[in-house]
Amino acid sequence: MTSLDPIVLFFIFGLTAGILRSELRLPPAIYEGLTVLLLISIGLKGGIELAKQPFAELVGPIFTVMLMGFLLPLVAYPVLLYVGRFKRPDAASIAAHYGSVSVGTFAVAVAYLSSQDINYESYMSLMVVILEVPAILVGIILARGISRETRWGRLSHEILLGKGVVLLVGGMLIGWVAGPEGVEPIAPLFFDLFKAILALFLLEMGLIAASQVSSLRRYGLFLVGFGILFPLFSAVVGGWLGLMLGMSTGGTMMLATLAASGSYIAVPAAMRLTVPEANPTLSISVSLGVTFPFNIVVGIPLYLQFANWLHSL
Amino acid sequence: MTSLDPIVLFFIFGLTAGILRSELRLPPAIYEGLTVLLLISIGLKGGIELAKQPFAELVGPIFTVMLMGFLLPLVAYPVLLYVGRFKRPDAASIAAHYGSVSVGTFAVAVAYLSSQDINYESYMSLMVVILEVPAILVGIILARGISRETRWGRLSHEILLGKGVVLLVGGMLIGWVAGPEGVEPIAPLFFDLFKAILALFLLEMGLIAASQVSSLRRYGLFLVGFGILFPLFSAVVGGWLGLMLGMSTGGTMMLATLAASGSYIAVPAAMRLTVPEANPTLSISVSLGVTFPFNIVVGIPLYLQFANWLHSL
Amino acid sequence: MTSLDPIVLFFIFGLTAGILRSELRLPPAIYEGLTVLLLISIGLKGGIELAKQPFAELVGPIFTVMLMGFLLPLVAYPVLLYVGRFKRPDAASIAAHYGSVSVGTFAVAVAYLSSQDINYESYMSLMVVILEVPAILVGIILARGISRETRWGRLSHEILLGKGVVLLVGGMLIGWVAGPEGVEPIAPLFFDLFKAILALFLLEMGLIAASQVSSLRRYGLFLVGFGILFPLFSAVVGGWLGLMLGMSTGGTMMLATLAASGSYIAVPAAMRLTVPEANPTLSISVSLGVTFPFNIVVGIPLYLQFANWLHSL
Amino acid sequence: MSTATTRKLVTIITESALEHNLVDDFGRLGARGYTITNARGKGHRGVRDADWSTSSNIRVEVICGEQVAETIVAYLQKHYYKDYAMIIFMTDVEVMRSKKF
Amino acid sequence: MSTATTRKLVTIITESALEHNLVDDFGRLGARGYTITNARGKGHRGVRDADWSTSSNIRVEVICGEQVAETIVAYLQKHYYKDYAMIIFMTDVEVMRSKKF
Amino acid sequence: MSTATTRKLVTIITESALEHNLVDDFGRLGARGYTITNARGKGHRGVRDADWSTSSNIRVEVICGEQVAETIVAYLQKHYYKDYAMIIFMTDVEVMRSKKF
Ligand SMILES: Nc1ncnc2c1ncn2[C@@H]1O[C@H](COP(=O)(O)O)[C@@H](O)[C@H]1O
Ligand SMILES: Nc1ncnc2c1ncn2[C@@H]1O[C@H](COP(=O)(O)O)[C@@H](O)[C@H]1O
Ligand SMILES: Nc1ncnc2c1ncn2[C@@H]1O[C@H](COP(=O)(O)O)[C@@H](O)[C@H]1O
Ligand code: NA
Ligand code: NA
Ligand code: NA
Repeated sequence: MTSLDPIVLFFIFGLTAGILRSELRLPPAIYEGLTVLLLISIGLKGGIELAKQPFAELVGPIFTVMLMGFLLPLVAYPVLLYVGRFKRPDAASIAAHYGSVSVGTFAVAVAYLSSQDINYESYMSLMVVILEVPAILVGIILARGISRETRWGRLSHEILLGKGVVLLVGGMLIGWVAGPEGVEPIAPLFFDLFKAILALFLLEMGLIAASQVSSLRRYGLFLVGFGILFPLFSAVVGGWLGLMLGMSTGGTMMLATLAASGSYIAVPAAMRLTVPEANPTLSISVSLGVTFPFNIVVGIPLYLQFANWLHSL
Repeated sequence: MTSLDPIVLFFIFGLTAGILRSELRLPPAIYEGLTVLLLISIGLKGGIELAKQPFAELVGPIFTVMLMGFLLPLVAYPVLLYVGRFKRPDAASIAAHYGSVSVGTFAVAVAYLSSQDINYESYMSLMVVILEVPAILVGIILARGISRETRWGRLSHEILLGKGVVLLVGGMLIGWVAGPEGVEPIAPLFFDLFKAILALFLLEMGLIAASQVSSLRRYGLFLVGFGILFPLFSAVVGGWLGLMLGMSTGGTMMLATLAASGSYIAVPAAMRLTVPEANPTLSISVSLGVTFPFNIVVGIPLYLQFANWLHSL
Repeated sequence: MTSLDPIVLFFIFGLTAGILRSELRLPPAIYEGLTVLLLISIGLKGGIELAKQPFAELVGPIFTVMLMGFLLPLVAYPVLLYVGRFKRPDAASIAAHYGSVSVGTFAVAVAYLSSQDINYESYMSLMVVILEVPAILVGIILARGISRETRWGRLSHEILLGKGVVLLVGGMLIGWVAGPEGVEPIAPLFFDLFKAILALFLLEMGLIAASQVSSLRRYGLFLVGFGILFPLFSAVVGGWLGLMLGMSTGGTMMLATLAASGSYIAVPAAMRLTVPEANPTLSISVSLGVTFPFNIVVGIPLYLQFANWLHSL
Repeated sequence: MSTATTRKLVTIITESALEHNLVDDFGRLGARGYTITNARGKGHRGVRDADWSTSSNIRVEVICGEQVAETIVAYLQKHYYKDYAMIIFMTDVEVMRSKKF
Repeated sequence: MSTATTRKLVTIITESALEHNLVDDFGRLGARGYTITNARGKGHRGVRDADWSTSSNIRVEVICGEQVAETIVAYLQKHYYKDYAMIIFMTDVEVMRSKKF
Repeated sequence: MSTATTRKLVTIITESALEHNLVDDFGRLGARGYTITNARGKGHRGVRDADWSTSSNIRVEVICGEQVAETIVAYLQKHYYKDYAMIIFMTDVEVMRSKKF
């Protein structure tokens, strides 16, 4: 059972300490350092595997996943606007968060599959990168139309050269060039410590998620429901796409997880600057305070069962 | 001999560099990160062991150790007030430091016993947590009586949900739930790197201790004597209690060490807010500038000899 | 080939991300923490080896290397002054940088030789320490003569008790006292993670080096040429001295590398305070923006070939 | 700049340990906001260099009306001046959107 | 101190997310320099405690002539006041080497 | 607020490398205290973004009497203005417990 996995326990520990209003916080520099290590590790792993892959096989998945990144926010938007009765910019901004992905959730899924010895398609870290872009574009256009005011050049620079994308891509390239043997001398940090680093990262994420709970209370039940139900819907879409693409069970589960996860770093930053009239507290509190915990504790094992079920059809 | 242990050498290195007025300092974020790692490691280790323990066996030790935490400051207080001629709040505050414990000292004792392959009772990390509380209460009451002004609610929140207690308790619970096998994936960071992390931590502690030396000079010889002799007295009390409780040699040594160590994080913070008229420099300089170095370099091996001697009676 | 070494790839990754103006940066506390770890690791390694060495054998190398540290800036100075047409303080300051050494370059050389299983004289980390001093003295005297205004006492305190020297010397002493077995409990951090820590360090160095490129553009081609050609000249001097001293191939390569590397921490700090009229951007941009990348990517393997060639004569 | 009005800027430099207390106090005493940065320094209680948790400072700014400023200063003087490292200074500032303060 | 002249010190406390934008703006609007420190605080948009990347503040100081000060304040009010946590206050300061500002 | 008196607040923004020197200077020149925060910024000597050790700034505040303020400003101008990134500005502040400054 996943909830006994110490990594998840660290998250629950942080969440509990945060809700009890403990003073515990990791220093921001440490939290950032852990993020850097996780992103490089994931990149390296992906890169090593990618080297074994014929490039042509990537075209289909890349195209499909990109499409998914465009479509999911387009589904979320009307729900938020008409059912949730959010203002247009808020609905657009929240929708954008759910079209993108959370690297923390991806890392937990990686650890979960590895602890169960389940393989998945090696290009998955590439998909994380690819999913960063479309949702942000859709979010901006939903909020303002194709406005002249948006500085597209600067925006694309900020997305494509943001910390997350750069570290993932850099890690992948290094893994790809150096190969499994070349990476061995640095494996003790990037691979052997991966799960412990992820555990510390989740401790802090739990503390941060807890700090979102009070904002959630203010914005009512709809957001909580949306933060659980929309990921479940997205997971079905992602899992089904995985099956269509002929992915393995592990890959299907991964794509479901990516679909179900919501961004809490790249998208909030981009939205703050491009759609400033959207209230940032709304989107972050649901993405970080509801969906992230849900995916870590309940979602990931569920998506694996779902993938198993899909493949047994 | 312990003084050749590289961990202790790191402390002496830091102390020397500090006394020579080197510019060397670890960044505060790194120092805090090391502290977090040490506290979680100690908690995890304790929790794993605790799972093997019938709970009923804990009642006696918990009760006795709590009593020790109340009594030690009550012994220290008159000595400081009448022999040391300190003002009442200062005497109370210093006394409180010595009723509590230093996690750094505990960590060195853990490393020392493990390097000598000596076992100790698994509930020892729990004792560290338990000793945080009583000394602070006694300190406040000694300084002001049972004053209405003290915000007891807020105070207990700050003690019980302070970083130290939360990380130790959280680590213990995770270790307890996950068990030895569950913890294995995160062992490379929390167990394999334990001694090296402790070494870095002690390097910084040495630098900090050295910065207390100049304050000590101002407050004279009495404090230095107290900072060495009172811990020796406490160690005798702790060791004797360990023997009475039927502890192993390792456990006896551990309890002597806990008794002998003085707080330099939780108690100073609590005293600053509850007994502000006490001069914080006095208590920190003796606890950090005298007792901590003494325990690390001389005390810990001594307390082991003492425990051996007690058990040979 | 070295350029496939993942450590070098991390540097190139950082350099590229920086040139593309990515937002990526390691938090300063993390970068400082990595530096501390590298310096202690190098010191420990050196100290363990040094314990095996009869002290008398060190006298010749120490003396020779110190002389090298005095002479190299004396060669660089007239070139900078008359060919480069720099102002006197600028020429003196740049010259001082090249008489000293870069610990980062040394660390990469250590990793490079270890990955090729090539041994080198154990006293090399001592040489890093020794080379910190003479270049700074020469730089100051070149800039101002033996001025009364220079606070020599304070200056020597700052050089000899600066972070770099203290950590290297402290690590060496601990390694020397504790010996190979004593150091074993802390090896997982200081030795097993060495290359991965170096990789992260180089990632940040790449980002920093990239930020120097724009300053370089302003100061023209001469600096770029100097930053490549002078190290090559120095490497020849260093390698030849290594041969004269009867060093092994590895040692010869190491001395060439030390000679070829330029300081970017200790010397800039010392020059800023003692020769403030020198423009610090000039010296840092050439040392960090030209020489460091050149040595990491091209120089180190070249100096090994050179050492091999010298020994085959 | 027709909307500019004069308000008091109260700056407090004191021990980090007091941060929670001060924030509570401000709320009770009528300040609508505050800004805090970390600092180090020296004064009558010696060097506070942020090297050790008990020796770091905070620099607190509160913009408010004269009335509230006087209340805050009096309160801090009464409750903290004796036992804590603390200085307070005040100056007039022009603010925009004066209703915010 | 014969060289002292009066200039305006404009202090802006706002969201870190705006740092790049502000720096660009200053250049265009005629400021010769600026100084930034990290901060946390509370105001009408709630507590901004720097705990999470979107909730940290910066404290920006610009010294400039009255003209430029007015331009900057007007620009910031127009472009950022509605959607971002931001306060601005101004005061007169004596500067040395007045040509620098 | 009967105890309020006017003093000078001298603010210096300069290179971190000077911190030790300035602290020494203040002692000699008669200041009773100082407060320092880390900063980044831009001025005549370009962007100083704290990204690399030689490019970080400090923001130093000294509260003192007019006499000492003039001495400090004159001293800093003479010794550091030419070779270091540095600006100084001054303003009047009301202080409590005036004997402290
Ligand atoms: N004259 C001064 N100028 C600037 N800051 C001061 C001054 N005196 C004290 N401070 C600051 O206020 C803190 C507390 O002052 P004190 O209570 O005098 O120790 C010091 O640590 C300094 O940061
Ligand atoms: N009255 C005040 N005094 C000092 N700082 C304030 C005040 N009001 C707001 N601030 C600061 O300005 C930021 C933005 O303010 P606001 O737009 O009101 O949320 C806050 O996070 C505080 O750091
Ligand atoms: N006009 C200005 N407003 C605010 N800060 C400034 C200004 N000019 C310079 N500074 C600050 O003072 C430092 C040194 O200035 P400078 O000597 O002009 O390079 C800069 O890095 C900025 O932090
Ligand atoms: Na998604
Ligand atoms: Na004790
Ligand atoms: Na050199």
